[in-house]
Amino acid sequence: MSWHLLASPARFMRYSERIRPWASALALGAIAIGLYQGLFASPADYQQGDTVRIMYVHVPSAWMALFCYTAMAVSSAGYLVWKQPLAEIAARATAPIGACFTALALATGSLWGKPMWGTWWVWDARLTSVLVLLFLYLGYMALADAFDDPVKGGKAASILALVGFVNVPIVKFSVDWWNTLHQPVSVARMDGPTIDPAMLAPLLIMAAGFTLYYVALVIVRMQALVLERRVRALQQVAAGA
Amino acid sequence: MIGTFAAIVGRDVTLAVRRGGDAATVVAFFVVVVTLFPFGVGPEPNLLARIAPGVLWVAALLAATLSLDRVFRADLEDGSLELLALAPCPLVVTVLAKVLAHWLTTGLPLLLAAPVLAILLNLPWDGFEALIGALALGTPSLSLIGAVGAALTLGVRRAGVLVALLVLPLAVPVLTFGVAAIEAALTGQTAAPHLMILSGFLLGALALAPWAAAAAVRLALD
Amino acid sequence: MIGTFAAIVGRDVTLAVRRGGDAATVVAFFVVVVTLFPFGVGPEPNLLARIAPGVLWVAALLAATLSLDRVFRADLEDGSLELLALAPCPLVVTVLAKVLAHWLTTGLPLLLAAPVLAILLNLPWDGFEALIGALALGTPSLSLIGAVGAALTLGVRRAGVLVALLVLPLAVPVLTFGVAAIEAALTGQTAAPHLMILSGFLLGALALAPWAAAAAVRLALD
Amino acid sequence: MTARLAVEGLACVRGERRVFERVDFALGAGEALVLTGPNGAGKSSLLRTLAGLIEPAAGRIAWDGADVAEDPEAFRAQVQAVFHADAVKPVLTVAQNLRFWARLRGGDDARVGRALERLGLARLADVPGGVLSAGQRRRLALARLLAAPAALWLMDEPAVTLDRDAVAALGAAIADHRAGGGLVVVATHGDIALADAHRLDLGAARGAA
Amino acid sequence: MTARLAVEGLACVRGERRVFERVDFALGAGEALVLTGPNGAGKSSLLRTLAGLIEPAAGRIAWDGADVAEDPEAFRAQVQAVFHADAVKPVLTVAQNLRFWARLRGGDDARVGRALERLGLARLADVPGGVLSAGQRRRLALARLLAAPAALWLMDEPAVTLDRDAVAALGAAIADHRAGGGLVVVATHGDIALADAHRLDLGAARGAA
Ligand code: HEM
Ligand SMILES: Nc1ncnc2c1ncn2[C@@H]1O[C@H](COP(=O)(O)OP(=O)(O)OP(=O)(O)O)[C@@H](O)[C@H]1O
Ligand SMILES: Nc1ncnc2c1ncn2[C@@H]1O[C@H](COP(=O)(O)OP(=O)(O)OP(=O)(O)O)[C@@H](O)[C@H]1O
Ligand SMILES: [Mg+2]
Ligand SMILES: [Mg+2]
Repeated sequence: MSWHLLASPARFMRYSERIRPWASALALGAIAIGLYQGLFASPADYQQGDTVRIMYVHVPSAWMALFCYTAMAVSSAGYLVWKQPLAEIAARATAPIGACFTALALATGSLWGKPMWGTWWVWDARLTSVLVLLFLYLGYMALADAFDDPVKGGKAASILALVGFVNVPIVKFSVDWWNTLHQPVSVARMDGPTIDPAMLAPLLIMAAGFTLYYVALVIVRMQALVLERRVRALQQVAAGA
Repeated sequence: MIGTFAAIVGRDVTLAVRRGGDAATVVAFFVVVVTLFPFGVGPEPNLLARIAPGVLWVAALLAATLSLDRVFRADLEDGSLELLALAPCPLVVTVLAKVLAHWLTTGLPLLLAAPVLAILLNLPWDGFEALIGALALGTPSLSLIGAVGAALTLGVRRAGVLVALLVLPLAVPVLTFGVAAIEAALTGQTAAPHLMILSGFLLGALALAPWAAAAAVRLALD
Repeated sequence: MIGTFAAIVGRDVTLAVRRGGDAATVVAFFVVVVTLFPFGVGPEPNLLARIAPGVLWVAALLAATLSLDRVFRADLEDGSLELLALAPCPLVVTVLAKVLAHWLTTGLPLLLAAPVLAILLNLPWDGFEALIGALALGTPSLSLIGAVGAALTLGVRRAGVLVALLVLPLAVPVLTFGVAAIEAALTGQTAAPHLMILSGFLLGALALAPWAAAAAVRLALD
Repeated sequence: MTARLAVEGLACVRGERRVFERVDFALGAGEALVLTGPNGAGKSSLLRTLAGLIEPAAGRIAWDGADVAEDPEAFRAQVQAVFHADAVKPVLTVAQNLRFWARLRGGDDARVGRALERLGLARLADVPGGVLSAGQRRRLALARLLAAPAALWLMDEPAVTLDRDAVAALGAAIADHRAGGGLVVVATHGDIALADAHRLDLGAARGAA
Repeated sequence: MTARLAVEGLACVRGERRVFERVDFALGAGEALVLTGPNGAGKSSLLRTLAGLIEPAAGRIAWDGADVAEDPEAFRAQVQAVFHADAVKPVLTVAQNLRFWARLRGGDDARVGRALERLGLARLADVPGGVLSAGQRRRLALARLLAAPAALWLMDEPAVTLDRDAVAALGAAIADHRAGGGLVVVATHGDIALADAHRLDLGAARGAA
């Protein structure tokens, strides 16, 4: 999606309002189907039994955690380079959503870890880097809100988002670079997925559902931020400043 | 530009040495943190040796994190930072000079103190080479990352928490690989791959951090 | 006088909370230091449990030492300290208020955070009571001792080393008995004698430290 | 009229260097003293000595006839001071900044409000101290004097960075204070004029050059 | 005479608040501009914008016809500034303080010596910055301007806390600078007079009150 298309907040409000209901509806549908298939229709794993079903939440949320950070970094770059205020709003809107997905991935991962590895938590590269990812989200949000001047806050936080992006490839490739308890990539592989299609289908549906959910949510938050900014501008005019 | 760079490094080092608040503290701090452990954990040689790499690295990380904040902030508060930003050289150069000065007054002394402290903690001889190599590669990264955090929080109300929150996630990899390098050496493996990663990290930080920090400093001067 | 005391405590707490530089940082710092250890030392639960009391105490000591410096210094630099010294109440009261505010924003949060971190470090349940008791008695002493160091170094050039040199020898007993209390509890003995010693230490610090700190502040205002 | 503040043979040494010596003066209720002298003459040092921040190398300071060294707290309750530094905390709002100092010396919120009003800061009451301009910060420092009662005002170049309106407001505040029996000691390079004030020139003896 | 410094339609926003807008002026070699206005009018903000510390919300600044945003480093090489803060390090001596700033902009030790001489600080050269009186510190800040060459001087209330001698020295330094083709922009509340200077009043529109 080109930022120029939606460059002005007014135009953004118009287009986004058209996309939002569709995204919400499709997200709900996909998640419903994905959950049904994942939790009831798909086979249990021959090793893991029913605990494997955590996967249908864990994996998509982990993907979304990475996706959201990437989106945030790209928007931040857009803001810093092209001074496009909407890009900063998009990044700000994405941060808490990404943080939630990260937290969800951590929580489901821990839940899964107890039966699989016999412990809630180990300090290995994958888990640690995901925790770092969560801290980065939190740091971004804290920094953006810490300034009295929201414009400054936005700029500072954008710089941080870009710096923190180095962590994304680390999360992604940590399982390849270090041998850890966590299992290596089995879906997005060069030589094709190594996962049973009966599990792959609901997984992908869930992933699509999560993505659409993100789109719907980010639009709502962006609209709120745009409105907030307008209100502040009006207040400023009213205060005669 | 090289003249400017040297001038800033020289001044910051002088200030750190004179003021003490920054330079000698760091070593004192480092020494104290490390020597506190035998008190805190008990003097069992094996246990100390076991935790030595971790203690040394955590202490180094803390020393770096705690000291850079002041370098920028003191200059911001007394008006020096705006004059530095007005100097006819790119702000990145200034930032890099400040980072170098910071490293010279924290990382380097730390590097020199580390072997002594390692003896104190009973670290086996096998680990010394890796310890020094890892610190030599890791401490500059810490200074660089710390500079970004310090600069980003210059304009902020709740600076303190933020610095920790911003810097430490980024510093954790340095810590983990620094420790891993030493432990590899202790268990008879080669520390090389870990040191390679630390070098990669340093190069990455060197390429990114000064720009980010310079941008953040500009923001604070507004 | 009580009004003045309350006003200063209130202000310092507000400032610490607002600025963050001191209050929340300390907890963040404490949490971070403690969580760094699993990274640094490795995640073996037994090892972590073994070093838990030491780590918690060292982290507490560092948090206290590193944070009081700013309280006096910020007020010195912006001219507030001289106005405080001009207030119609003895400077000791002011110093005591500042120490209390410091403890409220460092010692207390630390005390609250300690149990959580102790869980993270796998400290056995037996040690919790002693941990909290020891910290409750020990952290005020650390704030008091820290205040003397901070005040003494206000006017001094080579502050850093001095603070460390002055404060830490005095703080080491707190550390040793604090750890001893926990370890006594862990090995099924009673922590009471250690806690008694910590109380005695606190009383001594309370009687001496504010006067020393007040005298040192006067010196710096000259 | 007997002197409330009496200074005799005062001398000040800073860093092993004698800044001034044999300073004598006496001020009765409602009187003002203007300190002049080149940079480094010792005006600030004298004010800080009067405030009790610097111990005099010689001489005595008496308040209502009693040596202030005997009961410094009682004397300090009578004194308010504005030095070179503004003591404005950037993270507290203007009103919070002022309220703290007022509370410290028994001023109340109504008084704080009036002080802000008088120095033209009422509209900025809820703005954080960090965004004030230099002159606004100085106004806030001066507002402290009005926010709590004190008989003796010590002012070190109070008009620095103030605009014309603020200088006028300051002049009026000083006049009111004196009319109410207050004493004022001001160090200045001449940017503020006081009606029939005593003058003390700390001399060009050891100027900056 | 063509304008060396030309400013068109400059506007400044601080913390989402418009401090000034549509500021235009042009200065040729040897010319001076005096900025006036009540506390909080935006004098300091304008100077900081000229220095490139604040990004203009609108408008452009041109030096010798070229927009300064295109090559900020080249422009900065032409500019020296004295703001409200003195940037004096207490632990360095007066000479060390000055030498650092001079070195940063290609001034040499001889020049540093002359600058100290001229502002009456020569006798204090080896004194640490921390013991200077307020006016001595301000003199040191001003000495920076003389210690290294620059075409444009930006000065924010330079005469604050200076005594009469120092104000005269400052006036003479500015006159010399202008005679040599230098430009000056000064913000002041009237304590410093410049021969045939342009004036810009930042207006009472949004005073402090
Ligand atoms: C708190 C602990 C955990 C965290 C933080 C975590 C994190 C992640 C992340 C970030 C991914 C996405 C990787 C990518 O896109 O390449 C992922 C994928 C995955 N995780 Fe976890 N995980 C945790 C625990 C577990 C456990 C206990 C299991 C099961 C034994 C598990 C199984 C998987 C699987 C099967 C994938 C999909 C791999 C792929 O196909 O790419 N995870 N996890
Ligand atoms: N960082 C900031 N954020 C928001 N507002 C600010 C900031 N700095 C200054 N201001 C506001 O901008 C206005 C202009 O300030 P400026 O310092 O430019 O005034 P000035 O004309 O220099 O005043 P003075 O004569 O008091 O020095 C003031 O009202 C001030 O409160
Ligand atoms: N802490 C100190 N230690 C040693 N000497 C000092 C100290 N503070 C000030 N001085 C010296 O004492 C002298 C008097 O300083 P003081 O600040 O009283 O001057 P002043 O009259 O207020 O000057 P100004 O007009 O510049 O404010 C100066 O020469 C100064 O260098
Ligand atoms: Mg003075
Ligand atoms: Mg100004």
